[in-house]
Amino acid sequence: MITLILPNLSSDLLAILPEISLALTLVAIVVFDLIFSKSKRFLPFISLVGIVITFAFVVLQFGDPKSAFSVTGNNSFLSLDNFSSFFKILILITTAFIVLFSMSSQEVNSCPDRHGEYYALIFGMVIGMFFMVSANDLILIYLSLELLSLSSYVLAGFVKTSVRNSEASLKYIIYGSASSGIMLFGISILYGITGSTNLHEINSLLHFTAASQLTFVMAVLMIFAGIGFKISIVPFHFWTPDVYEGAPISITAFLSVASKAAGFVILIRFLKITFTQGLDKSGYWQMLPYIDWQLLLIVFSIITMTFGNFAALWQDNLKRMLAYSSIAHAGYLMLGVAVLSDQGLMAVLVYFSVYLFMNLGAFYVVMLIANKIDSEEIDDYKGLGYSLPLLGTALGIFLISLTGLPPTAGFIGKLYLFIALVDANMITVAIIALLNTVVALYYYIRVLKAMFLTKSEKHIVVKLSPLNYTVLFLLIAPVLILGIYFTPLINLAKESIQLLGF
Amino acid sequence: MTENSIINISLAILFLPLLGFVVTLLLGKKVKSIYLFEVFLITVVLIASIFLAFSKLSYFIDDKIVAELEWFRLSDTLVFNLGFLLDNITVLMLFVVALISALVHYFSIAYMKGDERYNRYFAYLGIFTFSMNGIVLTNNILMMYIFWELVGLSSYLLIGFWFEKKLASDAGKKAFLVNRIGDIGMFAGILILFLTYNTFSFDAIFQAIGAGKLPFNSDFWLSVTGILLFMGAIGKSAQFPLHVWLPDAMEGPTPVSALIHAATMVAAGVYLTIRIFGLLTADAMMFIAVIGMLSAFIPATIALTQNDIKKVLAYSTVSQLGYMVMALGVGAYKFAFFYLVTHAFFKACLFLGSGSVIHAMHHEQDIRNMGGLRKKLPLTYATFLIASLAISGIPLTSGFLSKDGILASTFAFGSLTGYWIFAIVGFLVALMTAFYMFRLIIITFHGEPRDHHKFEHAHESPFVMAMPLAVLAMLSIFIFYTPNPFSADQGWFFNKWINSAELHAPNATRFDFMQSEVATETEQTAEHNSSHGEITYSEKYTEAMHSAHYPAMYLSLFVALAGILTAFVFYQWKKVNVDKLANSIKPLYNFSLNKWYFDEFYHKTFVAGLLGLSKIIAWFDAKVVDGIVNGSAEVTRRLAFFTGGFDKYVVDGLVNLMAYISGFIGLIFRRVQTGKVQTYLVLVIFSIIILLFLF
Amino acid sequence: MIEVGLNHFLVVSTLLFSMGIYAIVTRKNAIMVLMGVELILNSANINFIAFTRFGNFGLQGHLIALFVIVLAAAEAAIALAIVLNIYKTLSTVNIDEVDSLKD
Amino acid sequence: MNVYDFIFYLFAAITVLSAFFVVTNRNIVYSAFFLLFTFFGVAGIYVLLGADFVAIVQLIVYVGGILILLLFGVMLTNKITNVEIKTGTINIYPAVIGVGLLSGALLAALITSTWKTFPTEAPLPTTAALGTMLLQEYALVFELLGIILLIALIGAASIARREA
Repeated sequence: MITLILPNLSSDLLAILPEISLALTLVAIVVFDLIFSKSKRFLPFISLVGIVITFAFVVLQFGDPKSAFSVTGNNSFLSLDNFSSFFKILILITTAFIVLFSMSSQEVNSCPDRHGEYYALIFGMVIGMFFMVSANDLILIYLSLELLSLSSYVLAGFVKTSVRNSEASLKYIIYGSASSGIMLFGISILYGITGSTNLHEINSLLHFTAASQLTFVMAVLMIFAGIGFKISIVPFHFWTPDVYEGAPISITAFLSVASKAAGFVILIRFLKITFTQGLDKSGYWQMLPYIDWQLLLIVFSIITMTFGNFAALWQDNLKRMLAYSSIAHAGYLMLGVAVLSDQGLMAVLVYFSVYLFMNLGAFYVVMLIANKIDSEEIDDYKGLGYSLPLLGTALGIFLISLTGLPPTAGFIGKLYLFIALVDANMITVAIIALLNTVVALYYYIRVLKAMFLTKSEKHIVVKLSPLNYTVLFLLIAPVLILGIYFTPLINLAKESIQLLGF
Repeated sequence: MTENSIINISLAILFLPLLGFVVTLLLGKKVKSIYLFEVFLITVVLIASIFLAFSKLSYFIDDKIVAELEWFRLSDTLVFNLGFLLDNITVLMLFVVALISALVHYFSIAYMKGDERYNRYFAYLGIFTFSMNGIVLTNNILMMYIFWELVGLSSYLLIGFWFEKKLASDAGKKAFLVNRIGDIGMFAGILILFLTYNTFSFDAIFQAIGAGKLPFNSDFWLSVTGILLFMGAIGKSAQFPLHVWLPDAMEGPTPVSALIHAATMVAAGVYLTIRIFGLLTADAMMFIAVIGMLSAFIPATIALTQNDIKKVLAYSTVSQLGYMVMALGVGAYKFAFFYLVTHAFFKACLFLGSGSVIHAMHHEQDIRNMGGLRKKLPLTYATFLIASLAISGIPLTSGFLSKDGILASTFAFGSLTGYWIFAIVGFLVALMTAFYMFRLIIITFHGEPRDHHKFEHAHESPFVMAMPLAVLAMLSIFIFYTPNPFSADQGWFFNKWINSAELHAPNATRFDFMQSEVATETEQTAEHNSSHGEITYSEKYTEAMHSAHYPAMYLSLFVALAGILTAFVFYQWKKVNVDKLANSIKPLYNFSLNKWYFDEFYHKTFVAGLLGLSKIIAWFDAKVVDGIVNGSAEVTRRLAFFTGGFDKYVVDGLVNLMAYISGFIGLIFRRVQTGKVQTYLVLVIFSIIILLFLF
Repeated sequence: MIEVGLNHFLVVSTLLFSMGIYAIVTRKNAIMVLMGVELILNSANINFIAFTRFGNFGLQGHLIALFVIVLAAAEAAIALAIVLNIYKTLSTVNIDEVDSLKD
Repeated sequence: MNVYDFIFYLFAAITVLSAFFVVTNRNIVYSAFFLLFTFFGVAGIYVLLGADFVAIVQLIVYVGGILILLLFGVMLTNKITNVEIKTGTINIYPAVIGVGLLSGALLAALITSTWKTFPTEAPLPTTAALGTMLLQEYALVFELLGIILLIALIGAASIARREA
């Protein structure tokens, strides 16, 4: 006689409605692709419908934190808290944009007969991210991370005939499978130390462990290697520039925003749930001994942002430059985590929300221009500000925002980050980060200079469709509006920093 | 009329120019006549500001209207607000800005005709007006700083408007850089205030000071804070020793000079000092007075010998701003503002008049090539003359009323504290002012034309240019300020509209005559009625002012007339050979002509210092870095750059050096990006090992 | 000789892991690299099962090992597809020759 | 040394030695062949550890699936006429140093640490219990694996199939 260990299966299934609807959309895409193989142009719309429905489910869940698929007590597989809902919303917004990007991407449209796979794999990535942001169990984290990775390996090489695409794909899968292998080994050590893979359980078991510090650090570092690969922090970042440059732009944009967001959620959940003992009076996390966590994170973040910024200085390919800049941004985000407080967490949320729009925007403009001139070299952008004033100005706005200058949203992101740092008395770190933004200014300005201060005989005309205008507007508007009126975002972020079971 | 509608009107006044900026900039290329939209908007702003001033002064004359809106909140105690503060000074200042801005808009319609970036120009005027209104309206120092920078930016755009001219773009850059020096001080001051009081709001800061909370708990730091904040004013109001940018800024279009460098932006520094007057201690005021005195004196001596019509006016502006600052330093708060307003009108009139002359002479600015223009430009001449009389302080003009007040205050200050130097310098400068203004008039408008070709083609300006001149000249007459042409005391402007300053600095740190023990009975009740601060003018001070009034008046009248007379003797009747005189005091003359060698001094000291530093760096670069990099082409290029002209180096050198260093680091970083994925993985393994040993 | 215990198994898994890493970073042939990845996954699996056995952690470790095996199969399938694709476009499977994307 | 120990050393030797040949042999077909022994050895170790079901799965999936896949890969990417299918190596020296240090650190970490251990009991058959767990506690993970396999299928087919 089998005893029912999952007594509340129905409520658990209700709790994962967003994930279910994503999976159903995936299936719908595959089936539609098989049956109506002549009408592939409907696929993006099916995807968008799926995204909207999922979005509705996520929003309904917001504000009602609960755990699902629990075996005993609060040791559940999924934590459906506001924190995860917040990131799910970000991921869905990004996905919607990526679908819209893909509709006008020349790279994607060059393989019309594989659109079914394309959108199916995008949904594979989204499902992976959804599980990542709410996963509460190391094994679930590992598997969902792999789901995300497997889909993105394929998508990075989507245009099979393109050498760049294929190379990106190969490098990505080799680097990725090695990293995840190392991470799995780390997980196995942690499992050996505690006997559990559930984050909460590990936390309580770690209080009584006799494991040596070396073992513990080893396990943590190995797991960090896997997470660091996903969020591309130095020294686990090496794949980023090559893959970002090689992959189709729409996928690069997706990787640089959504996949990074999901990685950060894992990092934060892993740190906060597994390794904290509690909060002190002023809201800072008290970490378990063994490792100087804060120092570790600060070292990671400072190396990351410095490396990203300095390496970006030398790039002549805009996509590659944006890749390095996204590494640098990962460094800033990491600083928010390194504060080890809820305030720092809020800074991360705010930063991510604005990073989403500005980074996607930059990639979108690059894509529209690349569609026409088939190049991402900064040299080919000379005089574009005159021949394509709208796109030039838009790119200008996004780059200024990425730099973090007012009155754009990027400034707000940085502002909250620095406030969190200063509040935590990490003045030196804040100064280093500030100096870094100065370095960042150089390479962003370089693009603006090429576009607006150099003349070129070439006159390029890019015809934009109404869809392009709409997407561009949808991206610029938040960058400008959030730069001035950001209270709702702050409030939302404030509501979303609470992790379940903490 | 409610407070709400007042606030709504001021919101409109603030944002309409911004709307004009955006629309004009965006549609500038497509719609040729879009500038009319900007002109229309500024007219609306002008009407609104008149209406606002009227309502405020009629219905809410004793009220301070404050509107605040939460901008963002960091924690429960740390709230950043956006806010307006409307008192009488605010609305008057708004009116001045709106009026002059509108007149400059009209004037520019004709003056800038045919410029290829015509619409762009009006757009810039719009953003400038917006930023200036922002400075005037704000109730907290952070917002003020933001608008302060915006004003700096828009003035940079306007000065360098003809950026094809190297001088113009250099002047824009210089203005921007010099201003930045002052702004650093101001920013430091703001930081001190914020660290101490956790707020940016003027009122809250004043209240806290009144309650005895001081920065670092010391009077000394309160003085320092005041001086630091005042440094912003030194930059923006072109006070000594940062005055060097203003004359150069004359490279911009002349209407811009009238708007920015005569009436509004440079006055922003004075306005800032007025706003923070409440927290100034005696030491800080002394500092301000000395700066003001120097700024009044030095440029006045320079203006004596300049031959460029706009340069003369520029130096005179610095000098008159020095008056205002000095007035604030000696405690004549109301007169400082009064002079700010009157000076704005007649100096704008002078600048626009000079614009009219330059326009008529086909962009000739050297007065030695002018002469006799009186016949060709009668209206310009008449208005120029009225404004000159005003600036010289001849009775029946607004200048007489206000300048006389300042001189009387320095007199009173001398009698109260024994520092007579301010009064002496004040009268000296008044003498020089009258002299150089009339020198300008005589050489330009009187006598025989020197350049006949240009003279023949000169013609009176069209209506849109003449009208602003007439309006401004009219406003230089006493009747708009007071019924009594000899004293402002009974006038509505001085007596009713401007309130006395509220003082908040601790009693012990103030000048004796400003301490509150000697406040009179009535003023004490006034203190109880209003929740804020207390009134400055003690009985002692009033008395001193009173007794200083008549002597000062006669004396100032005398020096003004003496100055004018000398000018006539020198240039009209030619009784004295000017060249000979100049020759006989050659060193002094050259000293003045070359602007006290300020630019050269700065070049010799700062630039030479930087050059020396650069040589050291270059040496280091050659010996050490070169050895490492092994003579790459990059370094050779840099070296050539280092030894090259230092003019470029001052501005770009440090930036380039930093870029070079960063680039070098970047070069090392990119070495690891070999493109071979297995190499990357080896690096990852080594990183893990290193991290393992670190933690 | 000491009785065979947890440590013995851990030594085996560590050696397997190290050799997997070695294969990944040194072998030119992409398929060899994939073999290295399989070795790493196997070593982690040995860990899981050994810990389960000696720590008395229930059957969780076995399940994890099963999941990892399934995942390894999925990964190998995709990786081989990608390698074949590279072979089609570049006629080589030597990873060190695939380095056109670099600084 | 009892039988259990002997079996352990046997399997451990098979695993480690064949793995060593896998990573050092220059002929890739031989490497693949030795990989077979490694997988067998690992399966044997699983049995020793009382994981009967996992051992079976290891044999079926790894030997029957993954290894065949890898061999197919080898053949498809080499001209079949090549008698010796050799491949070179790169990064030998840094790799030896790095891997040496890493494995040294790992060994130190794993051996010096005190683990939670209990006396081992006689192993029980695990298949039924695993099946129950898989569909009860781990239902979610099970479903997720389904999606992963679907994605792997779509992805691999998408890349490998001939362009229309």
